[in-house]
Amino acid sequence: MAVLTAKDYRSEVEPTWCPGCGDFGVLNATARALAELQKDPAKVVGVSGIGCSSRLPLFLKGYNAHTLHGRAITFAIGVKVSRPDLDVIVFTGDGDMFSIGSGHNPHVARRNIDLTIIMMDNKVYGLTKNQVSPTSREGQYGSLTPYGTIDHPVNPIQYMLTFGATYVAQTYAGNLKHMTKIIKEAIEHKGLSFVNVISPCPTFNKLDSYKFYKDHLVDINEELGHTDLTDYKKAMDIAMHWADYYHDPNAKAHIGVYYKVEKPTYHDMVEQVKAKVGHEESIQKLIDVCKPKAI
Amino acid sequence: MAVLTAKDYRSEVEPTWCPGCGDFGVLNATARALAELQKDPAKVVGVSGIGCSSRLPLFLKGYNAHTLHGRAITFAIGVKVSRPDLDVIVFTGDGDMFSIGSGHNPHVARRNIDLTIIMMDNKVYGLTKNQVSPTSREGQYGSLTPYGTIDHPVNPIQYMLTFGATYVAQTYAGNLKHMTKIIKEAIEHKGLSFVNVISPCPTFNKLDSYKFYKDHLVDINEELGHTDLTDYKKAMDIAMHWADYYHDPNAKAHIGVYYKVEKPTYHDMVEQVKAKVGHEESIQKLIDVCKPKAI
Amino acid sequence: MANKGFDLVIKVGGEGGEGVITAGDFLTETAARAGYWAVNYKSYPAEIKGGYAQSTVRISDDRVFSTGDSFDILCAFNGEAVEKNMVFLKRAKEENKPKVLVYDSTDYQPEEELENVIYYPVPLSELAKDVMKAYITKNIIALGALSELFGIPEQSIKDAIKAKFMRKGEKIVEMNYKAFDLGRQYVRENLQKKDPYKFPEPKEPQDVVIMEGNQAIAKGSIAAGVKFYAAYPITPATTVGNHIVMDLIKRGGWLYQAEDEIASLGMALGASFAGQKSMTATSGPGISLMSEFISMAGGTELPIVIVDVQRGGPSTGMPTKHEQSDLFICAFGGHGDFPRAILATTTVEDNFYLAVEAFNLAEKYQIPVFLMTDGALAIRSEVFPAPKVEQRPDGKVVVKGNIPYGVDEIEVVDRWVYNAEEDKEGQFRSETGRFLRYKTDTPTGITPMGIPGDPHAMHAITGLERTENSDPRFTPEIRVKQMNKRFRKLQTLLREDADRYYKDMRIDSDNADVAIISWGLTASIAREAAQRLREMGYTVNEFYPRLLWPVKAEVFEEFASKAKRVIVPETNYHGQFAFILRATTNLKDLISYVAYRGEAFIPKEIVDFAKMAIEKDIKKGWFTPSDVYGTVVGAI
Amino acid sequence: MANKGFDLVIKVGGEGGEGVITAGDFLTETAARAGYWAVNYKSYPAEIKGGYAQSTVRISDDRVFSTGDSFDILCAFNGEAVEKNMVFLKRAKEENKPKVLVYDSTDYQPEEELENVIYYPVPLSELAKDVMKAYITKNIIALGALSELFGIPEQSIKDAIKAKFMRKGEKIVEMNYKAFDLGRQYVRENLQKKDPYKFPEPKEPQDVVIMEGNQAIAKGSIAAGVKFYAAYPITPATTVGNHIVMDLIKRGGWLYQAEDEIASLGMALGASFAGQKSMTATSGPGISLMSEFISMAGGTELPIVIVDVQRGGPSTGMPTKHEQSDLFICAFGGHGDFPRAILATTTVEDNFYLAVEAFNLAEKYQIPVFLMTDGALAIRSEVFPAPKVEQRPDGKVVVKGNIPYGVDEIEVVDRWVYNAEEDKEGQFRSETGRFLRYKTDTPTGITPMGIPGDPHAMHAITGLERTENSDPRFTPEIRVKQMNKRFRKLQTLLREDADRYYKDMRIDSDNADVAIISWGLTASIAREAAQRLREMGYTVNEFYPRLLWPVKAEVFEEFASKAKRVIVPETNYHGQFAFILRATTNLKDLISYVAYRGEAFIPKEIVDFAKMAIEKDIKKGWFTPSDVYGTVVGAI
Ligand SMILES: Cc1ncc(C[n+]2csc(CCOP(=O)(O)OP(=O)(O)O)c2C)c(N)n1
Ligand SMILES: Cc1ncc(C[n+]2csc(CCOP(=O)(O)OP(=O)(O)O)c2C)c(N)n1
Ligand code: SF4
Ligand code: SF4
Ligand SMILES: [Mg+2]
Ligand SMILES: [Mg+2]
Repeated sequence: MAVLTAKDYRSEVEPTWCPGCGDFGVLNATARALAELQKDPAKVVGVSGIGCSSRLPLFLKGYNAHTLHGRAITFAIGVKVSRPDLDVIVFTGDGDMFSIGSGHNPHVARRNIDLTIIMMDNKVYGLTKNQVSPTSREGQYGSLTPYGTIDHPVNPIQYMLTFGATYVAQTYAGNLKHMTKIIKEAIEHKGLSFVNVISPCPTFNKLDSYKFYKDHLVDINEELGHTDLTDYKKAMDIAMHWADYYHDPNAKAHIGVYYKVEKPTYHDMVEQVKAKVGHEESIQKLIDVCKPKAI
Repeated sequence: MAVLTAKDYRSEVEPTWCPGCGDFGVLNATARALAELQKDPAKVVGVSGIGCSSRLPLFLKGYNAHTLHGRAITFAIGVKVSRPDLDVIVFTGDGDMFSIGSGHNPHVARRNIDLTIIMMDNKVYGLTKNQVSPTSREGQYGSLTPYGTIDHPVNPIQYMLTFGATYVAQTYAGNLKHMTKIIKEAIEHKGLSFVNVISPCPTFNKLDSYKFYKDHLVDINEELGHTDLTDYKKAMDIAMHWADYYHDPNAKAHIGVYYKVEKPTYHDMVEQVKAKVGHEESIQKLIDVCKPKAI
Repeated sequence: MANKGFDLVIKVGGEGGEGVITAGDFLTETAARAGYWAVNYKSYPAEIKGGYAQSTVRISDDRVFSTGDSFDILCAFNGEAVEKNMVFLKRAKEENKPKVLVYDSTDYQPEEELENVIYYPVPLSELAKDVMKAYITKNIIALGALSELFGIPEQSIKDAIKAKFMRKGEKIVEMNYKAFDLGRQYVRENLQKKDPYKFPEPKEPQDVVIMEGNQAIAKGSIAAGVKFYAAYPITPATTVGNHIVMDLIKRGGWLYQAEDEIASLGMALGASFAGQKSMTATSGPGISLMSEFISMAGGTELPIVIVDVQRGGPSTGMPTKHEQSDLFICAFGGHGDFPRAILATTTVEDNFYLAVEAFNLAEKYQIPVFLMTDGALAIRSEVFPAPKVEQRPDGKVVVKGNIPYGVDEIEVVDRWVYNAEEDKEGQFRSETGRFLRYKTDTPTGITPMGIPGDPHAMHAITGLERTENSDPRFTPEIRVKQMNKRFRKLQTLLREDADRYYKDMRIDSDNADVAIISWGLTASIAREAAQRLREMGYTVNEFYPRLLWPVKAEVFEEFASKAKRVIVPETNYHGQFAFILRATTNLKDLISYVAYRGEAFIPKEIVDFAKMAIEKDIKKGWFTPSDVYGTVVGAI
Repeated sequence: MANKGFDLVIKVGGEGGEGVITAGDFLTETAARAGYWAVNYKSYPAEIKGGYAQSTVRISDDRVFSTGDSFDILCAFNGEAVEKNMVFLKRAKEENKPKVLVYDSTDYQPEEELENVIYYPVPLSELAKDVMKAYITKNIIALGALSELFGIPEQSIKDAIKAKFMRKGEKIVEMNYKAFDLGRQYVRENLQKKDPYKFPEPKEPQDVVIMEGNQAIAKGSIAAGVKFYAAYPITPATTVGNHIVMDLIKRGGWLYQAEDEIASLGMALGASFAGQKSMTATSGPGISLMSEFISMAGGTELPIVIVDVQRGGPSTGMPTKHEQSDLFICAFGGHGDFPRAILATTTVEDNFYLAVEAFNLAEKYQIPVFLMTDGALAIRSEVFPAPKVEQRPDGKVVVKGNIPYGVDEIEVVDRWVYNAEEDKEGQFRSETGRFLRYKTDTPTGITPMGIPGDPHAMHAITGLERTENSDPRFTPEIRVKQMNKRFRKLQTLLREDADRYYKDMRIDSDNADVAIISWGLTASIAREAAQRLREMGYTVNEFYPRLLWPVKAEVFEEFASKAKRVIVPETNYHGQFAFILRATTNLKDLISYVAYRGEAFIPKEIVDFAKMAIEKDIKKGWFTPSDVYGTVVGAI
């Protein structure tokens, strides 16, 4: 096969995102990461839910599924468990994954299913035109909370660490290089990897803007010296400061890898069971066990 | 009102639980706790999902709702938010709350809604006759996993701490006194309280038996000296050892309070908004804003 | 401009964000201020930002309920707007009624002059940029031009402009007045009127409101006394929440943005159990997710109003498009057999009054009530007579106004709450004194509810089958009695309430050439089609029921017996309402006439099909506009 | 014991955990080993532990499909079993056929001797405890007693006992033989035979299997080649998973226990998209939760089999009870219009073969297919001719056997996968070479699927409306073409496949006194009722379709035209199938005969109603057994 470039991973469909939407960056980084890994497009499956962010797989070449709001993970599990030979990437949004989809997160993570989850966190519902999402800061205005939301936001990083994800990182849509590196690592990681991409929505979220993040980011690996990526407690510790900058104008938002360990994947365990149980060639034999036993 | 005894909180319906089921203990402890608090039965609302455990509210006097599998929390929120004058207690099981219901947990906790959640954790699906639940240990047999489950269990305590519950405790169905104390505290707590009750299912779960717990319990407050209940990190730290005893025969299961802090409840915040927005007596005025404005 | 009075359709089209939709709103409000009626059908771009938007405003002497077949005047903010509407402009030739094109001539010039189309170039962008130095005023300049060209009452528009910009300060008002005058002036100085369209003199304005569809649902629900609203955003239902949230707070209630639709309905039912009038609003995908709780609401007899603002299905489908394809799921979704009711709205005005009715049915019968409307109605605005909400001396709230389906007033119903004082004889208590929440032998099937806090009505609810005092029990006797109790409520509804939703019926002949039964937005289009058919000399009977489920068969049977054929136009594939009518009445010969292209019918399509049915003596079957025109046609 | 051959119903009842159900299983297997047919209807307690359980085994020369009206012999393990069945014992008097009561006389003595009932006291518990020193052997002692009393072939029972206990070792087998002999001996020494019931000699056993309903679905699915099963436990569907899990692993597949039903169907659809035959099984509440994904499966054209093991609804309802009330949600649940198919099973044997068919329809038409069965069938076991699964030389798998609905064999269908080699002309490629997953103009509506890994068939799926190459697009033309494509598949199904599911039809007369259309378990009861009506001299036509949706109207219309009246018995409130038939055919005069008490009909109830309908000349309407008997009756 000829060497593929990022462009070879893009479909003919043109994104309908607003100008300046962070999701363009995520699309670019994904295509680059796939190109750097020289993945066979026919063996990469992108799965998404519903949202501006969840449109992303439609702009990728390969096999892609734009499914239902909050259900990308379930569909992706079906693909991966039945076809472990495929690379399966979930593209999702903060509402898709942490609001309506929140029931699936613990279970995909604790089973360490070998998926890559890329969440475009714009801290708002974009597609439905401005409602607060679970990652919105307190006080953010949304069409259903015109008085400023009174809800405390979720912490996606701490959540996924708690649930047992084996690769957890955060990156930023304004930093193509960092994003590409992280997404590449996440795809390569064996087991459940979760990448939270801070992806601004200039149309509806005026707080979490490029301008704001310009001088609010710190690289936890490079700058804060978080290098032992197998240290769970340390990872948790850093994660707990995830949203400090919501309250403290001097606090920074983190990018970098929080946690990365190798553990048996779900598929590894399945193989063990299959080896133990054995194979039966004949369907007839499986039916014939229902005959009165010969004695 | 005359002084009420535990019996006064019990309905005429006889439990259909198997002999020896841990849930009997939870029912007794709840009735006692309510009696100690001299709650008005007509102002206590029990809400449950579906499962052996979720039958509990049917055995209580008062207003009770046996709703749908996994949805007790949603219904309870509706009751509490619209009627903050009521005490609302959610009775649930490990499958009900942490499998099908897992999507609702983060959101009730991060909003600190003033509910009490009592989960009867038998680490199995009882009512559907023996399938593994999210709290089942690895290797446990269930009718759908006859080879021994390959899933890593969830950690309810760490989860609820991560989600932002403001009262988090674990107790044991074999210890009526401890249970009663904890349930009482949980009901009294202002904000979201979560009580995990280790509640053996002698019929289907042979591992997590009374016999096993007899010499496997340790009180984290009394015996391990965990007394600063506002120390979140410490609480997390202890919580992470939640299931050590699954692997280490010498490790203990914890009972006691992990965490307890006072934070504004959802209702407190609602009241602030209402005060800010103000009241309008006349429905007509709200309609008349749709008339062409007088100029 | 029909011969019977003033009737004009103005369409404004262009790039989203250029004030196209606002221009339509101004025209609508102007009509109201000038004493005329208006409906304004808006079509937002599918894109979040930018994309093509348009607003079609029909202004008239008499009230009309559709936006007609096409426009008389197109005000195009860019070339795209002209291109998109080319197919309609081209029809001017055959339609022997001229069409007018007012267009922004700054960067665009039509390639050819179409027959029977009158062209008015106005350099809107140029004037806005170069003269006003504010591109944002483009739409106001356009209004000025339209006002001058067609005599739209200047003072009425200016008042509308002022009302809108007042709170931004005098300066802004002045700037907009200036832009308006600029548009007028340009026309005066550069163009010669060549078309016949002319606004009549302004009349004394009537006491009206202007509402959008979802806003009307919000206001109607407030009038009904709703106290709890659980929301999860979904196009095109979200804005019901947007419109209600502050009103609800002001009335002591609360809107809760839930984590998903299952949670929304769960919460709404919790609030209902706790004694509050409670609702949620969603669209098809949300109804799917709510199915389990819908079944529980029916089974446990909890009052609840579920608004379904339909969009194109199946699955994610066409979220921004019109369709009426959720009737099946509303009538039959959710597992098992349980009672429910479905109301469907035909206009924005309906949305207001039927919201009140939906709560009434839910509270009276303790059942889930669907209020079905759709995405096109959701964002359409209408001028209609202002509703009045009065409190009677006895405390009862009464809603009055021009209730479109023919009733005089709506008395707001509050649920039957158990009152131990009144139940001295213990009719609703067991021998041991337990509250009989589900007593089976009441004549109506209805039993009083117990509300938390009342020591005399304590009980549990459970989705399991149950005894009269709500203990789980599955014996055949108990089961059958409880099922009969629950369904007896629907029999009561058919007896006591159905007729009020069946009044919008017109019988011109006992043997009419054609009869039309229609529901939802399609009904308001069918109404206009019927009128035209009449004008062509056909006898036409019409029936626009607002209650779709349960069905009082004899009403439909009698109606149908008075015509040679009955057409049921609706915008879904299966012909869902016709399907239900075939199943529940003795009518076999219904003609399903369906469109499932994501757009509403236009009156002409129904007229043409009716003519075809009469000419070819069609009596039953399933037809689409393709059967009339031989090809798929778009309407908007 | 009908005059046409051997036909005996033995019921065993008692406390759950005392081996009641096992005793029934032994009787069933004994029948098979002795060359007879058997059906065994089990009824588990509602409680998890303990509670009343019973097993009703009907053994016969000819195959029968219901467990009859009542039992001939009751073997009561305790007094409760006698009390529960008192209503039936009392009927012995009027039914001029004696009933036998064999009961554990250790702690129980009947209060009065009923007319036409023969009593055999056997101190089962005492013998088990005192003689065998093993209470657990009580049920085997009972089998010994039954064997001696009614001549049930000793060797056949002993073989069944051995087969069961073999793997526990010789000792256990011996102990059970001893218990069996003890039962025989007690009867020989203490009782005098007074009843007429006698087993005939054992025959050469046939090549049969014994399966429970849910097991048959599991085995049928394996035969169809399923590779992925997503499960979430729910009564009474869970055991489909219990039965399939190990088989699936052995066949290289996997069962995944999901976190809920939404996830199950999502996963199953993911696996289907990835190229695997895929399924899930659930009951009513699960179908409700799956509604959104069902709509997506229909819209995106993903093959999927959804087994609905129905239970009593609505809501949590009556989880352990029989009902057929999910037809509405299976046919109309999920939002919007989309194609789907529904197969329903009437017996355990059906469960096996129709599972294969369900996969065939799903894979061929790329639609969601519901396989509807119910909780009573789920746990009933049947002796039926062993199915054969063969691989033809061309690689095709063929399933053969005694396929109950009248086809010779079932060829397992694999989906149409795109093959670039074969598509040299680029029929399924766009001009720019893109794969046309949703090409609209194929005659059948079916288009090949692309499976991940194939570089020539890459595409996206989306629930949005779309172009032929699957880009989201909502223009009227594209929309209408895609809708027509999707529904054309159902037209193809009606043309090419429907007839095979309509073969179970019997026309005795062109103007029969009564015709019966029935589905699901009720059909197998109706079949017996029809036979009895015939024996009474009535002419009866019968039709038991296995395909419930879509409906080929002409088949039903023609069938109905040959009778004076058509009765549609079913166990739900609305008369759901009759409703669908009224809507989709020109039939108006269908008689709904419904029971919704949580139990199946017994044949007698259908016979009595049919007689009433004939006598009173009823032609249409809605009736329940209360209309026949004046009161609610239980059947079990
Ligand atoms: C079942 C269902 N409920 C609601 C919706 C409406 N909806 C579409 S996208 C969305 C929110 C998306 O938020 P997020 O995932 O953050 O995506 P974003 O648009 O912000 O990228 C909602 C509520 C839907 N499509 N389906
Ligand atoms: C929507 C739905 N899915 C499945 C079920 C079946 N079901 C009933 S209880 C239960 C599991 C209960 O587990 P848990 O909450 O741990 O309760 P336990 O019986 O162990 O106390 C399941 C799966 C149901 N009732 N509803
Ligand atoms: S609304 Fe926000 S998230 Fe959506 S496309 Fe526009 S900028 Fe991006
Ligand atoms: S099955 Fe287990 S959890 Fe259920 S009642 Fe019995 S002992 Fe309790
Ligand atoms: Mg977002
Ligand atoms: Mg449990």
